[in-house]
Amino acid sequence: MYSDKVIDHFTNPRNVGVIIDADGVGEKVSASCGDRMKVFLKVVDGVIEDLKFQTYGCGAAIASSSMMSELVIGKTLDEALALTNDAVAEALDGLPDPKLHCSNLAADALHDAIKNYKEEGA
Amino acid sequence: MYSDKVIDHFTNPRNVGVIIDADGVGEKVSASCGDRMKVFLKVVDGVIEDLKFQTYGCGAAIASSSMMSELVIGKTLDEALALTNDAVAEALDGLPDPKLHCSNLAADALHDAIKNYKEEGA
Amino acid sequence: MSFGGKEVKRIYMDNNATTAVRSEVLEAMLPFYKEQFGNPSSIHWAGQAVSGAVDSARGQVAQLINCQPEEIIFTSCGSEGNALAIKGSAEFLRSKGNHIITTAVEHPAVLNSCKYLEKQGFEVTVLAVDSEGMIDLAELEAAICEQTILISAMWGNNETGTLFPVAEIGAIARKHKVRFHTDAVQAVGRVPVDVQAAGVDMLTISGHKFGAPKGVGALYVRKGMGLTPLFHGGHQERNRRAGTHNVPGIVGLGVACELAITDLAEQDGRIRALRDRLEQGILSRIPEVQVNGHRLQRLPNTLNISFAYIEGEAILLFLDMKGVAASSGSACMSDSFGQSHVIGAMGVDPMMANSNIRFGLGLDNTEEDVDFILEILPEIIQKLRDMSPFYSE
Amino acid sequence: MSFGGKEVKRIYMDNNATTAVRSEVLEAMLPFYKEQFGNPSSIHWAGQAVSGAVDSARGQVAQLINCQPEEIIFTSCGSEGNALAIKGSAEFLRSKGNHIITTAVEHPAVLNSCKYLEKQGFEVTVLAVDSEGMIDLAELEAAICEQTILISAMWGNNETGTLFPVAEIGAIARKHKVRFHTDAVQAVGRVPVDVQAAGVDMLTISGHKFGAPKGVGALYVRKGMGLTPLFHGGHQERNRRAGTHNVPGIVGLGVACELAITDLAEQDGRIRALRDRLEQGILSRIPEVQVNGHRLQRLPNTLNISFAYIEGEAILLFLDMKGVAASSGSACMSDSFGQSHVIGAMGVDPMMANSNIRFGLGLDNTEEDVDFILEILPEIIQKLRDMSPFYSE
Ligand SMILES: Cc1ncc(COP(=O)(O)O)c(C=O)c1O
Ligand SMILES: Cc1ncc(COP(=O)(O)O)c(C=O)c1O
Ligand code: FES
Ligand code: FES
Repeated sequence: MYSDKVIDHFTNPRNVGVIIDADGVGEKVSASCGDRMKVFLKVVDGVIEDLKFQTYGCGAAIASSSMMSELVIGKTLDEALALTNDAVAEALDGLPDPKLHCSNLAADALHDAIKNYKEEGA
Repeated sequence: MYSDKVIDHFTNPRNVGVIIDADGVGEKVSASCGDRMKVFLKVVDGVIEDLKFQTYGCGAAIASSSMMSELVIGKTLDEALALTNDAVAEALDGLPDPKLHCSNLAADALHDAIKNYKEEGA
Repeated sequence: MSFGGKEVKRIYMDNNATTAVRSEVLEAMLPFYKEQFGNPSSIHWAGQAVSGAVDSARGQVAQLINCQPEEIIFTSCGSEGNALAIKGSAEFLRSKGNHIITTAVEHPAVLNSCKYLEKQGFEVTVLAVDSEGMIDLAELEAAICEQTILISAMWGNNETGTLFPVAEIGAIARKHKVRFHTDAVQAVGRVPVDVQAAGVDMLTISGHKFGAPKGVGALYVRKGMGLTPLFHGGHQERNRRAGTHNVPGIVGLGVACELAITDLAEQDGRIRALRDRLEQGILSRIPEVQVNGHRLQRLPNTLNISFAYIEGEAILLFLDMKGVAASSGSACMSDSFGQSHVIGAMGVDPMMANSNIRFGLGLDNTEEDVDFILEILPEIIQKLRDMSPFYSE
Repeated sequence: MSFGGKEVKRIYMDNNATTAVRSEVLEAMLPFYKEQFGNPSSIHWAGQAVSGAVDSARGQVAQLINCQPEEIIFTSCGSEGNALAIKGSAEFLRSKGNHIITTAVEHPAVLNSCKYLEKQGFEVTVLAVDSEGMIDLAELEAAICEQTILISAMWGNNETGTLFPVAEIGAIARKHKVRFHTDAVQAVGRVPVDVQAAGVDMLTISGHKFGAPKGVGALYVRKGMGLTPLFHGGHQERNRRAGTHNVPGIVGLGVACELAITDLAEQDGRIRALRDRLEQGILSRIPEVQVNGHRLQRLPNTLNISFAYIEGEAILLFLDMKGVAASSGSACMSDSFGQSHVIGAMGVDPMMANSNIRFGLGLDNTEEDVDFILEILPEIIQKLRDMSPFYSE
């Protein structure tokens, strides 16, 4: 059902946790399943220097969170804003159809954290 | 499906044929399946001395005809009139439910032949 | 053996009633009973191990009839497929119309589904057939009206083997934008079946008629065609047929479909030749016989033949005693009496109709089988004729 | 194995989803694929050889549930049985009334059949359940009105194992002369089922839940109770279910029913003890867990348990990687999301509801299996909790 990449990221999720003095915090709750993701950002000179997440959700949600974290750490905020749900799913070598919505959690929570960072900073 | 007795009488039917100068001839056509039986009687002193039949019908019909012939040859007309469809079926060790009506052909054709004999004689 | 255990050579010529499961099919099925027994809807190892098998089987069925895998719904038998196609379409399309067209020679699974719908307020036109069991395409087209939502006409007839001109029916259906279902239970595995070429929208398959086990079938439903399900509940088969998948059966059906692709040549060649040898042999050895069905447009394995003056079941019993399994009308009619509705619809003389015997040849039959039947049949027929009040008259 | 082929011990604890076919069952089935392959409706040797086998199987099923053989209709699965019972009764009894009573925790096969009927103009009362998944008998009786034609209430729940008081429901149904159907798909083979003692009029069985193969089931219908069929056509099953008999499947179901009679003691003894060991072990090792379902009135093999702060599928995946097959909600729901309707109806806190895991023990499970799960589960739960935004809060 799941690709090896999904299984890898689900089994050993990267960057799980909390950043106490985060520069931005975002959250997303899935409307379809109630699952939830929280993202904590550390931003230095417009670049995401660190990111941690917490996920309450299915295997696909956890793997998507982990993959998202790998994809954006070290990227600029603009690059991170350009990250789409599809890109996360693709980086995981795809998700089963009924699980595609799970990758939304990751990108949406990230974008929410960036928005929060910009608002805080503004 | 059929008992050994049915198979025996079907395979080697007794008394098949025609009596050219019969004392009574009877016929019965099944309302439910269109099958048909003809009975020829030779009667001496109120006793059925000989009986032959022709049957157009299923295995149960042929076996019932044969069994009926064995049951009544040598019997008086009154005894023959008392022969029921059930008795024929029973003598064959039973018939499958949907084939019970087939035994009717035999007793009915016999009774028709006796009636014909009595009318002719009258 | 029904007759006292006497040892006789057994010749099975009732392949239109059912077939033996083929060795390759059974072999493919066996791992799915005890080792790979999971529920394909489960996400764990036990489920995932078998969901791939169901997918492959779907592909194999789709390839045989030239459709997409998603267009296949697995069912439990041909009767289910026909009921789902006809009742499911009728209910789904009710708002568009209430008229259904079918033919007088359909299998009872189709005719009785239509009768059921009549009681629910649908109108059913039953097309007549000619003496060879063929419908008139002009009559079909003329029967179509504003209210017509479905045509159900079989591919190959189960009693006579008559093949309907499915592609022509498909063209007419398409022209009038009417959904077209065909019961191909007898055709699949015996003649090439291509749902695209034939313009068929729904097509019924039953596994046990061509080497797959009993208890599994399939219904092809063209993409985009809605259907009200018969079984509700789980999400199996894209919500069109709830119920845990019959994994071994489905795997078996897939393999049978794969084998069928290459077997079609044998059906058209060796089996057809055997059938013709049987037919010619009977015609030349026994007087007053009549072949029922279309002379040319006929399943290659089927011979339906009537013997004047005598009755069919008696012939079957004598054949059975000699080890030959054949049938009279369709198997499922064997505990009912009276004349076959198919033979009746063809206007066959009632006495001839009552004595029709169907030989359904299969891959296991040989020339010796045919010759054995040709050897014993004349005697059987004569013995019964000698008993018949009609023959002597 | 879903995870890169690593060799792990496999423990199957999803027997409520499906079971492996038992050796004795498969052995009994095998002769009916290739040697005794006839159609039981055929009158020749090939047919007669198998019609006896179908009869015996009917007797075996009847004996297990204490009914007459003629009261058994063979089907293809539990979903078919439920659809036939509910839709077939509703249509047949429509002139008498249009009201049906069911419960909120039925299998989707029942609930969706009822939903279908609602669209056809029937009224459906869905009885609520309490926090242990139990209905209120007074509420049931109060729901019965003039129009009530059918009560459908399951014997054992497939998600929680909760056992309804079937005999009490039967008594109420009888008192009000309402037909009573019970979905006993999870109960048969696990607890004693006696249709006379329980006053049940119709009862659904699915073979693959207790050692028979997928693709076969049965519906008990009390003598004299009419039913509109789903499949029309042949005269099989006394005109209530057309279609060639799935002979091997039916034979397998018969043997599984025979085995079940003696296995009930093991279910009530060893299996129940293992289940209790698992339950107690989890409760003592992992904080903030909750058992779902009725504490006492419960299938002996079923444990449904929730773990606060985390989500069920993730738990299942980790279990799966360790070779343990369990499930979350019912198998057929696995490609849908959201909360189980059963757990939801019990008013379980949504977060707890999302993490419910069902362990369904079977005859093959051992104490080692249970102990292995008790060893690995705390770590899995902790790992997931450490990831959860709720746990840390
Ligand atoms: C209680 C209950 N009813 C009905 C069903 C449906 O049975 P099947 O999958 O055999 O159609 C199931 C199993 O999924 C069940 O657990
Ligand atoms: C043409 C045709 N349609 C439908 C059926 C019904 O198939 P099944 O017996 O698999 O339900 C049969 C076989 O009996 C058939 O020959
Ligand atoms: S099902 Fe909720 S995130 Fe995957
Ligand atoms: S079926 Fe006609 S007499 Fe038996």
